[in-house]
Amino acid sequence: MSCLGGLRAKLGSAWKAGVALAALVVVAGAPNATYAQGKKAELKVGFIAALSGPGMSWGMGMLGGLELAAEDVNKAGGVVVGDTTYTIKVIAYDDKYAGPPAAQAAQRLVSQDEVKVIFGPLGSVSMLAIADTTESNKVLVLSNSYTMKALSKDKPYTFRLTPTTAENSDPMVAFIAKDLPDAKTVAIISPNDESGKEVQSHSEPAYQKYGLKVISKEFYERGTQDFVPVLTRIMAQNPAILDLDGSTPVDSGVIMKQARQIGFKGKFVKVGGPGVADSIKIAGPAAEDLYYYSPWNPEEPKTKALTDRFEAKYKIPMNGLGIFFYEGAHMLFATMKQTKSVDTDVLRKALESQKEYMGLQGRYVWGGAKAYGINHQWIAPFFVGQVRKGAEVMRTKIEP
Amino acid sequence: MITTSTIAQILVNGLTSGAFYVLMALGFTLIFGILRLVNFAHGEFYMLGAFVVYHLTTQLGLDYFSAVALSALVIGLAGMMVEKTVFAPLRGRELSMLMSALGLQIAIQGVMAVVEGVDGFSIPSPVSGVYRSSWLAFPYERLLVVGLTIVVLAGFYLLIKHSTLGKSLRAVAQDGEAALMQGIPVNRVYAIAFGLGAALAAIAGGLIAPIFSLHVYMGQAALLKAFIVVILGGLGSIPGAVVGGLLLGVAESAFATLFGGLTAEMLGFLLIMGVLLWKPTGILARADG
Amino acid sequence: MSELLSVSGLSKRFGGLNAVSDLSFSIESGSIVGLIGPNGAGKTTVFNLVCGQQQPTAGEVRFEGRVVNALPPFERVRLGMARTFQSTVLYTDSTVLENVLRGLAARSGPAVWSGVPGLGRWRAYRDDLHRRAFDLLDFVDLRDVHDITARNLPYGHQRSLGVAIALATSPKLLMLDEPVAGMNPAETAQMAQLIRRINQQGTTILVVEHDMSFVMQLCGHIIAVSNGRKLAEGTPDQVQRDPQVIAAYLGDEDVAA
Amino acid sequence: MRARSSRYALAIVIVAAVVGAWLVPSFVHGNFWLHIFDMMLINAVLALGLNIILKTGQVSLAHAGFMAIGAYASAQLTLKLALPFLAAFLLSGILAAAVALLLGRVILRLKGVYFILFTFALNEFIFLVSKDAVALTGGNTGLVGIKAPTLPFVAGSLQTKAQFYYLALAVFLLALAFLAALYRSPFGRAMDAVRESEQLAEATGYDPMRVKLIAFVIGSFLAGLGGSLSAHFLRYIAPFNFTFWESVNFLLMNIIGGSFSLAGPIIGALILTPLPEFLRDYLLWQQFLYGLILMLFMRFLPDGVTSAIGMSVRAVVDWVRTPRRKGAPVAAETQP
Repeated sequence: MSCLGGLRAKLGSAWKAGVALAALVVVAGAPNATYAQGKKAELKVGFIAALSGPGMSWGMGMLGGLELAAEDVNKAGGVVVGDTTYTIKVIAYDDKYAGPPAAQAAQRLVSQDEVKVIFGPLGSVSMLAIADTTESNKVLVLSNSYTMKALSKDKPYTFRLTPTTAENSDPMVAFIAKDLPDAKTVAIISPNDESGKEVQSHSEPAYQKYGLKVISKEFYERGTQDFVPVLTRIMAQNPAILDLDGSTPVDSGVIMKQARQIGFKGKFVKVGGPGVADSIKIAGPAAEDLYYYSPWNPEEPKTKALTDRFEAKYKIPMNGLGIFFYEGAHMLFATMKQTKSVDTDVLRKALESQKEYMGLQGRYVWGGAKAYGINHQWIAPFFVGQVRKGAEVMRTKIEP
Repeated sequence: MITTSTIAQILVNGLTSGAFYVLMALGFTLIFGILRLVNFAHGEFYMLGAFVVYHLTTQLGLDYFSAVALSALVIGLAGMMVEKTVFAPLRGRELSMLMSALGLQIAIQGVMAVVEGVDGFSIPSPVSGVYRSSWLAFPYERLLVVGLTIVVLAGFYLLIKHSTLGKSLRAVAQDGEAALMQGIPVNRVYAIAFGLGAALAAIAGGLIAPIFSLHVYMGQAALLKAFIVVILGGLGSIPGAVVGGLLLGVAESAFATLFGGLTAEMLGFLLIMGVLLWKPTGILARADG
Repeated sequence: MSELLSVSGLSKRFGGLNAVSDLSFSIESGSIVGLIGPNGAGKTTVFNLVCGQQQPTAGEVRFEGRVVNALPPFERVRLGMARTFQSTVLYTDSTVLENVLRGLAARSGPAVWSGVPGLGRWRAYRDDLHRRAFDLLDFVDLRDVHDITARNLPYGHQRSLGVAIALATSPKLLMLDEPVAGMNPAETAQMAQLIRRINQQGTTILVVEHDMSFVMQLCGHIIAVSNGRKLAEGTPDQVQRDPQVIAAYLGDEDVAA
Repeated sequence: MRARSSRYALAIVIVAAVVGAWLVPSFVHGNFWLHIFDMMLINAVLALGLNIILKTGQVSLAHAGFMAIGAYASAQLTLKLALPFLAAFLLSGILAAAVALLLGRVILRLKGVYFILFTFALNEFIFLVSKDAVALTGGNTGLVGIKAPTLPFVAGSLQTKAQFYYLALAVFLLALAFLAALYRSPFGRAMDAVRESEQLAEATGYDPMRVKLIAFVIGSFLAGLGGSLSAHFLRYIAPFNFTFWESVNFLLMNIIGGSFSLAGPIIGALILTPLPEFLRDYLLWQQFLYGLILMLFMRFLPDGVTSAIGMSVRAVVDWVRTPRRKGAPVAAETQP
């Protein structure tokens, strides 16, 4: 299968940023067949996400994280599992952010490519679409997605690497409530898509818990560009805080700019969804004082090294999902090494009993028993950032 | 909650989005009126126009207004070439032209996603600051859009009503064969009409880019609005596009502010389903519509 | 002879224009009636009102004594009122045979589901349809071009195919809208001959036509209209000598009504 | 008039195709390819549904909307009311047909482009409603845990792809047989007449509105059935499964296959369903290639693959039938 990296090279280096998608395999051109009798073997790892269409930048972030982790491991000679050392081969499929293609891709990975582990998918719709295929074939899934329905007791092989607002909003709102003691009213504006309603259902109770009253909840259709009418409606109740919820970085930037234009004086908060660089670029001064959820501290040396490496290779800025999939991949490979097995039942039990994992960012633990009935939600340290004069300033780090 | 200031704000907001809808619908209805083509790729010319302005201003440092003019010219010429290569051979076969327009839409999006990537960009607005009165806030950049739209409309009106090209456009719109019999180079007029429609969409893209953001998939939503406006106003009717655009702009603004964003989106469809059933040719359409 | 079609007080107003005003006439069963008048006299509007293409603003159209105003065209056809079109309207992409088959099937297949292929019954139905189609093609001598697509037929043949399709609905009244428009003398004579043969089979004919010599030779009864009103009615001789008709044709417009 | 010999040839081809289709699960073992075959059959049912609507000259961009009605109805009837699959399956088709009947009576008066634009708006409207009517459709994340189909005399549910294949094949063959009979019946001739010239059809006794309405209702009924099949096959549906682009896909299957014969939509479904799998390697250019293929087809093969095959088959048949026997008169015309 021609790898996309080669494709990009063929198209010439003068190419614009934002396209590079390299499924770079260190052991380039390794024969597809497993030549596993001896000590050497190849472990095929599946990946599904939106790699074309509007969700592409998130999907590429996830894939980049996974591939960089695979690259690290393969450079170090492979994953030693018992008496076999495996080199990792990533097989990535695009699901166009929709259910049926995701189900089809999962079917191909499971029965054609015979993978035992799948990273992704990105969206909740794809997540729910592949569950039947992966669970019935005991395939380990390490996903993103926002929906509460993703994890449950009857899905033993499904895990989630990215913490959702169910985990993040509470500590984050606690910090903001302390930081803005006189702000008492909040309005939430979110896209009418799978993330929208879910994220709102998490942040609202968090605000109430810390004494902030949610006075308006608004939705907009994906693709909306003129938010002024909806913002006029929100402004009528003049909230102290406007929560941008799960809006994409671009939409968030436009919302902040337009809100300031029609006279919003309060503070902006973005609880859900990483990636604030675009928002600052578009909103400019309007983004001042924006509190936002940041999966990493861009200035922290080890993180900086990773993001630079990502940008060097894929020519696009890295986003938060990349960090979780990089750390998640390393965590999985380490677990394989520790359990001396690639069997998904063994791995599943090992993950569930894993006390903690020390990654680049710090301590990761598995949680979510209360929210989902099963401890398959990875809870990661995260930062509450704030925009000060156009720069990203990390205000605090929140450990799980 | 309904105060005079909210009503004023609703009207002002509606005016801006209305202006944008008019520009989009104008090009679309021109192409339909003359080529009988439902141009599904119209949103992509709007997106291309915005990106050309983006590159001209940020990379080449051109000033905003000449960038918009140049972008309109470039996309207009590209439109003429597209008409000649893709649509001219399919003349008369309405379904084939419609499906080709769909293919063109996907193809342009595909190429741009590869070339530009899928992130959002933005252009510094040529005008900043907001006109604030006690009960109204109206950013100057939006006033600029309304102003430029009026200029474009006036220019377009003069072209259609008083120039020879305008006469031949109107002749072909009424009856291609009759126009041919009178020696009007119909094929060239078709190409010019398509180019003009594309240029109008590019201008809309250029005007809107600094206010909103631009990304490769922005064409889809804009096309949907153009559809709704053109059906409201009547397919192929120029005044219909103007009235329909403003009507939709103000109605959506009112609904969004009073009842929330989702009802505003639903409104567009209910309006056109109503109009299509009550008067299929639209409010102001010509009899032959 | 009984009265097949009667039109009384027929009017049609388009905005300010009175295309047809208070027109009354009747057509005897078995006759060939011509409807003549200068350009813009409202002939085609009368024609469309009678076959249901347009609704009158006033007045009644009766067929075999029954008011048909409210009936849409396809209902009137089922009563036996068939029509041809001024501009040739055919199933251009289908063969001549298929054009005629569709005319036959439309009329003879009352229920939509009749003839869902129960093989035996269906084959009989289909063979009978084909037999009648070929008979009809013989009648208008288009049999030897039966497998040519209508679009490729010469103009004269296209016009007679139009008539054949109307005949396929086995009409009692056949209304012809300028059947010989644009035809050369030979073709006109051939069409006149065809119309006489159709009439001999018992079909009443109503012809709207400009070609005076064609109409005068063919029709037993003439109705002349101008500006939407009836000028004169009678045998070809009577109408030809009627001063109002001459004036209307020779352009002296303001003849006292 | 088809010569007797070529009609036999056609019969043999059809029988061979059906037998071949029946044997697919026995020689295709990989679950992935069975998944593709199942999806082909579901898409074929929907493409056939659209074909009968196209046959009366009405181009609908709302076919995915009717599929959504069928899918959500079937899912909720089995999930909430615990109806057996077969009942829910038929009811979902009937519901979609009822909506078509209600709407059709009104919108089928619209001609050409206005009908297309209305169906475009209708599809978007159904998409918006399926996102917002959370109680009915589960909102954006749709409905999870739809049960696999169960049949009255068959033990257990059709869990595996192979078992489902036979259900999908049976539905497909029934739909195909019904349409084939309908197309050869007088109603088929009525549809062709209305498509080619509504004015002439009406002037010879057809009621165009009634013909178009019946075709629209049947087409939507099949779309509802297809929706139900897809819901119980994927066991999870969400609004994004039924967007405008899905309607375009079914239209494409008819056009690329050739909408003027029943073979067209089937061939279209066989080509388009696996196409994304072959474009996987050209990921970034996949969208561009899709658009380009569509434009090239419209330019060079507007009547679709079957017309091309049809022409070549007819050419072969004519070549075979031309008399090489010395002196034999060319059969003047073949009395059927």
